[in-house]
Amino acid sequence: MNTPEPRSETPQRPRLALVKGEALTDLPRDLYIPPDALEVFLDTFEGPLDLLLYLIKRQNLDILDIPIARITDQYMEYVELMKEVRLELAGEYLVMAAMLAEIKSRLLLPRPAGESDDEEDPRAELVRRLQEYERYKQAAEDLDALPRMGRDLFHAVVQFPHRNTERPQPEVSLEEILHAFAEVLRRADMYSHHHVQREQLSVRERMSQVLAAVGADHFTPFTELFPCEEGRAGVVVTLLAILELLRSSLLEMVQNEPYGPLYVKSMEGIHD
Amino acid sequence: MTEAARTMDPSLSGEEIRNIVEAALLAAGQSLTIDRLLSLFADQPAPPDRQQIRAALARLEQEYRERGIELRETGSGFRLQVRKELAPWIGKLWEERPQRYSRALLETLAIIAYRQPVTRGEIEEIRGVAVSSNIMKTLLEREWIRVVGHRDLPGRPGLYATTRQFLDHFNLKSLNELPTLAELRDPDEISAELEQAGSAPGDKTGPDEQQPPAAGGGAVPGADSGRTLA
Amino acid sequence: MTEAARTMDPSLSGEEIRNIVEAALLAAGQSLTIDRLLSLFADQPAPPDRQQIRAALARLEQEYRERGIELRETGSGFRLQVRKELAPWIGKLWEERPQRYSRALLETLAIIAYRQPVTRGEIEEIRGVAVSSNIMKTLLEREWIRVVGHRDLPGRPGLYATTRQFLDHFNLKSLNELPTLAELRDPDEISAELEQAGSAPGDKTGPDEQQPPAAGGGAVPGADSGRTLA
Repeated sequence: MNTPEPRSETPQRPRLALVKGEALTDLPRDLYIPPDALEVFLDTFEGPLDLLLYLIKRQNLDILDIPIARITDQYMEYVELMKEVRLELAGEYLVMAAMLAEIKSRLLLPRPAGESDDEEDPRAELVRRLQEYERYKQAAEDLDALPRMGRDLFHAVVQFPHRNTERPQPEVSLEEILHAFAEVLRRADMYSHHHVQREQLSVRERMSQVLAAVGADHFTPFTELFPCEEGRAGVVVTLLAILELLRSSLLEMVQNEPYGPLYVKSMEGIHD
Repeated sequence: MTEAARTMDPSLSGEEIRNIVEAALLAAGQSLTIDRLLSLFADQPAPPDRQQIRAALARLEQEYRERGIELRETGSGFRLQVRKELAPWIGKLWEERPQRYSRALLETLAIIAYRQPVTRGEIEEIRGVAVSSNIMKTLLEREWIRVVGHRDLPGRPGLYATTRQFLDHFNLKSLNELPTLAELRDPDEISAELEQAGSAPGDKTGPDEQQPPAAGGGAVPGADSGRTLA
Repeated sequence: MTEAARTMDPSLSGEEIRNIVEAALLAAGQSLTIDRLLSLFADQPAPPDRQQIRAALARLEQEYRERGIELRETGSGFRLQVRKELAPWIGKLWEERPQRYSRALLETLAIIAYRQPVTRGEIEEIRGVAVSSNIMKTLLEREWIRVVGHRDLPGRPGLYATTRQFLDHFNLKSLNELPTLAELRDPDEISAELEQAGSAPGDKTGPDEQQPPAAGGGAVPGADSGRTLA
């Protein structure tokens, strides 16, 4: 269960099952393995620590009880095989091989009396790294076993057909409009000709109001266009607006008889 | 993987079928047909029949009657959906911050406000560039402008003017209260500042930031003097 | 639009709050925080308080206990999700099999999750091999990890940590809920045992096979487990 192999069901490594059958059981004894299979076999290891853990586990050994000489020999045999098959062999495997060789040699050398206590056991660092790696290897398996969105769990969702799709309207300030207008005028180089006057604006506004008030399909009495509550100034503005509209051919004015009532009508009806 | 399935009785109870149907409708998030629901049980030793699926759906319909969601049959099957009555609350999940209008739109609006009644062609002439139909559509939809007539020209172009809603929105009694450029300040000063603004767009602190608002119209022309117009 | 709101009592009943919370969680299709749920009631004359929202969630949790879905709190808030036990049926709704992740990716992710913040170099040191850029890219793109700072070393390497989305995806409320990491044995003890085991290369029988796990090494989230390494 803890062997690095595995996952024969892993879809991205379809050849693993074959290797599991041949390589993982036979390889340790007579190191023969078909070159293709070796490559796949090596792919199942995540690196030198993983391979080392595998060698230890396979013999059912405690990490603290590594028979360094034997494990080192096995490891070296694998590395030799790798070198034959894969020239691009990762340097990490060779570094580990060197480390193992060093530990082995140090263990084999007789220790000079007196200094043994100060010196750390050469296997300690290797054991520390193996342990450290193994706990995260286990953690990765635990993580993989957690219930996961899209695999074991699914969001519960319902439709929301009555959703109001109206978006809030952007805010605009008056000064933004003024600045926009100033910019237009500046760009159009019309600045000097178009000083905007209050009077002009009120006439323009009244033009819009008159146009909106009169229809194209019927005549509106001229006098109805003058609201009395506005007084003299209002009358002047309205008159100016009507004259401007007549001048722009936007209004039509008729009088059926001399001194009779005046009627206005929007010009657009004529063409319909 | 099918631990639950393995340890389960060959035939499923009504609750189990209801739970699976419920979970399927919620996981799918869209309508499922009865056939589709049946297919979930295809490899079951004793799969439920159509009648049992219908019973599960009826049960769900009943159980959700007092809840926030409801079971509905649509053209493409059955689905669970938010109750209409809850739309005012649930809609808030998607409430967006309003975006900003483009400069082109503001300029178009400004020209209509100050030069009305005006045709689209005239707006384009003043701006020097075409006015996109989208801009006119947006302004019309917002009911800030409307067509008040047509100019007697080929194609009879519509004449645009601002509306009552436009005045209301900006809290104006009439267009007279729109700020004027003269009110803003001396034209030369504006030009000078426009140049400055163009060269230092990041500088937002104008000398008149603290200035009281100009009289009349309630607008605050030029309070935001550092704004880049270019 | 606010028809329901208008005809309703100023303060909402427990059922109404529960229904709105339920509908919101289901309509959103993602985790919602309590604050977000509260905001749905923002313009209510008598909005519920945080306590009432919590009560509604507790009620939902209770009511769904025997159903096909469950309420779960993960990193980004509360969500309603299909129960794990029903995955064998519900998974059939989709043609494609769920994605599997390589051991290299899972180991990298595990080291980041348990050791964060951690540099890529530190990950490589633990794994004994280089971490492929593809793996980091995948984890970043899935938004399971992000760079939270830089170590003050030459090259200023990025420090990686997991995100809320990581917690959401793995059904976790916080890093505390990660499975316990196996303990490391005390280094002194290791040395002592190595001493005992001796340097004879063939000696297989260690005295520590049955020994209980050592204490210590609690530098990791949730290192309180009894699990030991073989």
